Amino acid sequence: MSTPATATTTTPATDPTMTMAQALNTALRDALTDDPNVLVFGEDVGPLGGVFRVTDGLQEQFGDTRVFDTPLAESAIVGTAIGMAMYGLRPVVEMQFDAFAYPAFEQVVSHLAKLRNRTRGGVSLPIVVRIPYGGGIGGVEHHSDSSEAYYTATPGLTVISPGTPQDAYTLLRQAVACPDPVIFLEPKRRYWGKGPVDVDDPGPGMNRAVVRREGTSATVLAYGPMVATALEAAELGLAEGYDLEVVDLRSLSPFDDETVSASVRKTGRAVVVHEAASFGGYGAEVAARVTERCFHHLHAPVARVTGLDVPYPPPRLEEHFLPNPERILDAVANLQWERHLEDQA
Amino acid sequence: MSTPATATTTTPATDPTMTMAQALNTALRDALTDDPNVLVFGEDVGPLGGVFRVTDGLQEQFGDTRVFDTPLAESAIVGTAIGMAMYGLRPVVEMQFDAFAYPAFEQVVSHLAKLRNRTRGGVSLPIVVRIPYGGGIGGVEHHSDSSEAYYTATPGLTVISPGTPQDAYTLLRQAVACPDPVIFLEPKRRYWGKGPVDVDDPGPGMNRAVVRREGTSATVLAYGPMVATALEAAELGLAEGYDLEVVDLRSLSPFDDETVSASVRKTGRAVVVHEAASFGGYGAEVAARVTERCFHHLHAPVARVTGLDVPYPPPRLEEHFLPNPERILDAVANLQWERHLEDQA
Amino acid sequence: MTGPGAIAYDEKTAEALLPTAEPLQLIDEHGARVHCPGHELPSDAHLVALHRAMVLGRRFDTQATALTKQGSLAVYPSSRGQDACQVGAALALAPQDWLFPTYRDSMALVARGIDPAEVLVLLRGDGHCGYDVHATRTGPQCTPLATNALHAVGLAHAARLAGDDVAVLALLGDGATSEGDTHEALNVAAVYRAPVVFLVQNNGYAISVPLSKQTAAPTLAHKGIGYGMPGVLVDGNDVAVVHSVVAAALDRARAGGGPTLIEAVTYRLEAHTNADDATRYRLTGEVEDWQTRDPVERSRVHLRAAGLLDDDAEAALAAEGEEQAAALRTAMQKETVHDPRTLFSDVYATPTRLLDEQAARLADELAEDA
Amino acid sequence: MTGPGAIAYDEKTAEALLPTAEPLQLIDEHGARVHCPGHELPSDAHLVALHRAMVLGRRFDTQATALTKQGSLAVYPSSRGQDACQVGAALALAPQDWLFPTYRDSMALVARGIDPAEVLVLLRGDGHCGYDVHATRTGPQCTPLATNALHAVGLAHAARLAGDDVAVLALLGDGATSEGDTHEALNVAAVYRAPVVFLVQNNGYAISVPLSKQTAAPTLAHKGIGYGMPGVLVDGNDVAVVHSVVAAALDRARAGGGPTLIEAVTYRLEAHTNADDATRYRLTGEVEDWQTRDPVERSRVHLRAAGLLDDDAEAALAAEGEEQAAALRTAMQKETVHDPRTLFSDVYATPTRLLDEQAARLADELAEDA
Ligand SMILES: Cc1ncc(C[n+]2csc(CCOP(=O)(O)OP(=O)(O)O)c2C)c(N)n1
Ligand SMILES: Cc1ncc(C[n+]2csc(CCOP(=O)(O)OP(=O)(O)O)c2C)c(N)n1
Ligand SMILES: [Mg+2]
Ligand SMILES: [Mg+2]
Repeated sequence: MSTPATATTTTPATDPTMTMAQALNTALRDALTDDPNVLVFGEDVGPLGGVFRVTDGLQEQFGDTRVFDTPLAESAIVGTAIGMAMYGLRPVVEMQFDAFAYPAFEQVVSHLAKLRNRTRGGVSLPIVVRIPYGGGIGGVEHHSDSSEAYYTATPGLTVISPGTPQDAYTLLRQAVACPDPVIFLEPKRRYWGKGPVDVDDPGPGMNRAVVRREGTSATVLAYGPMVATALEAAELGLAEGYDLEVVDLRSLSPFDDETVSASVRKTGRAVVVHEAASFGGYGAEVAARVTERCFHHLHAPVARVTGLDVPYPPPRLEEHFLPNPERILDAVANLQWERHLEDQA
Repeated sequence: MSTPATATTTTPATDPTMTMAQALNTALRDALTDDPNVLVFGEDVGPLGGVFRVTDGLQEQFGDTRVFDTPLAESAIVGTAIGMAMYGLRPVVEMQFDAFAYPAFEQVVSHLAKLRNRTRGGVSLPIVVRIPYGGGIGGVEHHSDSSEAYYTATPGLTVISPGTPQDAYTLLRQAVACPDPVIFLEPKRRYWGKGPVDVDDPGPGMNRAVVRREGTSATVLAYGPMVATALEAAELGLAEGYDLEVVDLRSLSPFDDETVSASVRKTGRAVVVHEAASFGGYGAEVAARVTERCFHHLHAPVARVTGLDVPYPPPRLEEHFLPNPERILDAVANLQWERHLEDQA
Repeated sequence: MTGPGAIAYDEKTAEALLPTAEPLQLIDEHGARVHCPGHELPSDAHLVALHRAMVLGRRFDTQATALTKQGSLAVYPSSRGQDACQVGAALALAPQDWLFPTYRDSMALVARGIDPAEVLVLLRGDGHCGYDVHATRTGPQCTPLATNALHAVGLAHAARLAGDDVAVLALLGDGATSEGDTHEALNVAAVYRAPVVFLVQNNGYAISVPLSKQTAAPTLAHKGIGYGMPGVLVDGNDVAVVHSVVAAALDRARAGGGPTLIEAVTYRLEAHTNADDATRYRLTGEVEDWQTRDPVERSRVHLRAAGLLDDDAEAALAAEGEEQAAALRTAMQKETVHDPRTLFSDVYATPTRLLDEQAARLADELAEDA
Repeated sequence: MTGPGAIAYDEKTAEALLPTAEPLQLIDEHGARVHCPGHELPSDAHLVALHRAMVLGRRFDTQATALTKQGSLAVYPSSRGQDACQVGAALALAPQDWLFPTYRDSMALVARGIDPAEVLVLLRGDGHCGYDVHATRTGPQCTPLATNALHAVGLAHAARLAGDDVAVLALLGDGATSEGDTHEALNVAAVYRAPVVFLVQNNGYAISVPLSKQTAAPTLAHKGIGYGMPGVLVDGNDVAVVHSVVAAALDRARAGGGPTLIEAVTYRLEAHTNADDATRYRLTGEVEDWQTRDPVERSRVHLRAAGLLDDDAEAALAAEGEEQAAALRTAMQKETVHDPRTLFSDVYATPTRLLDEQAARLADELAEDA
């Protein structure tokens, strides 16, 4: 089923702020304008403009051979995108919701991720698979999955998730330009959040993490929907005496060890946050690699603040499922500060 | 394509040793005998007895309504198993190879894993999905994937992998008896390995890890195909002065923290081993949770010895991809023993 | 030719799997009886019962839409316009039969006798499934498209193995027919000769995508022959023909005749859900056009002409609808208690240690907050 | 009826999508010419070229099987018996056309002109794909069943968008037709009117599973109508009819006529692969029966009768085959160098730091070992 589509598109040009949905829409528009090989297709992306309106107005502007509705078949969407890319096109496809990308899983894992390698570089697949993911929007079951772990565990895929409208624009443009397949995870609960967007800002590069807030007490590692939550925690943390550093991972795979390790070595403590369940979740990788690289700088094990290890709950219970600033601060408070005091003493 | 099917079935009764394939075959036979609701189906499991002969002779013995070939459609195999389980049956289904389970991913993640929860306990799905997994058999592409991370990241699934013929028998019987869906990962390169099997040995319980070899220097955490490799490393390690403890995880999810943490707290060092790629792999979860629980006992970060972060290579290169005893011992050697010597000094 | 790949088949039998050129009808758009070879008009009592269920279904649907506008439901996919499909099909089921519905099929569930408040649990956001699947012999309202079709086939096959007198009905939308799972379900059902009937409610759209962009087939019913099962095309706004054809297919299934694919041509009068903006993709006049073919009205006209419905009966029916609607409003006004502890129940038969730990942590949090 | 869900279609046009009752033939089992309405016998020169390619293909296949027995190949799925399908189809392709084969289609690849040694790279275990996909306009030999069909549709659609004179041929087995991806590919191809042809080589088995357990359809070609595309049934052991029907379908596709589904009834004379034990599931006499219908022999008899082949020509052809086989043996005897560093190349366009680290570690290991 679809979901409230309250995002609308405005011409951005010099508009200093826009919603994330608008930023994505603008990125697609600019990509379609700049490169005639870019195509946008998926379920309901045409006249409807997508259930989240991210493709709003694109078919009207670019015609129905470049922006079009597909039959309702996700494996076909990814599978035909692969064939099109083999012929030189750059498809940007939309999976309507996280859980509805699963029918395409075989095409993603066995072909999309591997074809460059399988053909010894003969075939590149510059394909972007856009997936609105995560919860917090009151969606019924199967509309709020955080499925990033399935993709980050798959070599050959690049997995990106923006946390701000600016990154939504910049990262999507870079994903479209990327010669490799990109799983582009859009935090649907942030579609309507506003922020400044400078379309000319190249950012630090698609595969770099950024420090969103400098701090000294501990590093909070977040991405996508949780970046805003982490920043909120940092603000609230001040009152509790914590000066938190917030790192927005942006590129889930490949991982920017440099930026992350530098931050954790500096603060000596880390919390990784995501909506997905804890067990086997992406946060395990983050915790493991941070520990591998910063073991002797760590005063406490890397903490994980995650969704519960249960299927995503119905809307009326989701607030208990989702990480929030309080849980992040609780985790921070448990980072063995006694030892810190001992050190200081 | 299929793969050498050199396993054959013997009547096991009092046979003190059998291959893992025979042990699995015996487990299925005994399960079919004991419970008329047990069904076995999948691709080529009937007259052919499965490409690995794990279902050899079962159709002959139990008839083609209880053991049968399905059309070639993995989503259908899992999806229909769900419907059958809703009617009271206990399907044990076979996916022919790891990578050929991907077409069933949506049924596994959105239904198999979640249906009990979605129906508030109304629907139980006592289904076993048998998946021969991993490499080392010289298989062409798509025949050697280690796909465990996809399943362990999914709440609601129980994920089991036997490392010995005894466990193959015991765990499969327990999986069939389990009221929840079990992803049963069979290490295909160990199908032909022999070991003693006592069909009456109840073992420690399906969700328990076991210490396969006691030791004091460091804990090697392994499962499925890597248990034998870890034990080999332990033998070789003696010459290098290491007395390794080897823990066979058996139950990937749920995880037996008790057994694992006890071992790591004792040895103070840990290496987790698997064939799957490192990044986002199951070993990340193991490393993260061991660190969370044993941080102050650890002399070094938990090391990961894994397959390379590349698509599974062609047969002639797989030896370089796969973890082996040497790599395990290299990892052990890097567990910051200087500090150990300092402690002793 | 002989051998495993060459199937000997009889051309006549094969042709019989094709649908008729025009959708089958028993009652035409003007409420008049039509002769339909092989299908009988349901009995008077049945026709009245079908009408009653449609009126109540329609009233339920209207109420649910109203509740959604008031913010009581998270989302509501109305089935207004598909009343004849949903009611005709649901009432064709014997009590022991099973139904595998989608999110769209609220009216079918209500017609099956499931408490309307339980039907809305999913859509209100209170739970994933509001009714007892086993007691109602009804699968959960299914959102991942076409996946329910496979569950239906599996259950049907199990019932057949058990020798039980059970048939199964799977509901699908026109859009869902494009999914691989629909194909696998149809194919496996035919190979197993499973006692299952697939009813595709072709309401013209999959959200915004019209059928012409979904398939190039003459009709969806033409898919049947490719699986070796009959494909039947019916007027989905004629409750009599839907009921009669679905009942016949269920009987055939029960008797070991194998599955049937039925396409019911109908129309979704409302937007996809309350959150959808149908003006973006509908043609002008389209809705109005279909409104003139309202299935409830058609049935009413027919019953009135046949002397099976009079003012009194209509008034009584309307009153019954109002009563049900009022009950539903009351039920929906009650704030449901959502115990966060239930988050952890029924993930596994026995909670894992991991879940126990998380439950304890959540309990602490809640205690602190309180 | 009107509206989005009601497709107006012409019954006659729809019926034309159905296959003939008997598989089309141009040359019968005795090598005699058969009249086949709408299809011409290929020219003499073509028939000779087809025969030549079959003889060479058969010799290649025999050599590959022998090499496998000697342990030179990791696995070999022989296409012996399917020679007419593979050669007839491959030679129907124009140079600019694309082919999306499966693991079974070695003969088709050789007939397309790909170096036999490159064809065997996958099966020898040296690499995942031995030939240049773009230069040969041939997708990698595909193991995940039916997945290649979607790549074919996508590429065909892209070619059409570009206005290029390109058609695409997707090869599938009978078993693969049960997969959801086959359905999605057929459906999307028809909706897009993509210039693609689907050739199902119905060789009677999916490993051990006979077609009767794969489908209940009259024939697989009967699936066409359910997608709105012609379903054509041909004798897969008649190279003339396979070639002629595939060529016509490719031309139709190129001209904007949309996709075609072709079922070629044939037989896999060998086991599924060298690792398979076909005695477990074959019927007695089955193989012998099909051996009498050998496609190469049929073509030979026809050409001899037609005066298009004489002893000298046969001897020359045999010699050419031996030469090719000898070259293949020599190529396979050469030990390939497998540089472990290539493990890390082409995972991403630019190697990641993670891969660089692992590559460095592996280099150290190898240096130590050396
Ligand atoms: C596998 C999957 N993909 C996408 C969706 C999102 N979605 C929900 S309803 C819908 C349209 C369904 O159309 P149809 O099958 O005709 O049913 P209708 O809504 O018209 O009853 C879509 C695309 C989904 N629920 N499941
Ligand atoms: C998705 C998938 N499932 C299962 C397999 C394992 N498998 C390899 S070949 C084969 C049989 C294929 O039969 P068919 O399509 O008739 O082709 P044929 O081998 O007869 O040419 C199977 C089941 C696979 N390769 N891919
Ligand atoms: Mg619809
Ligand atoms: Mg076959």
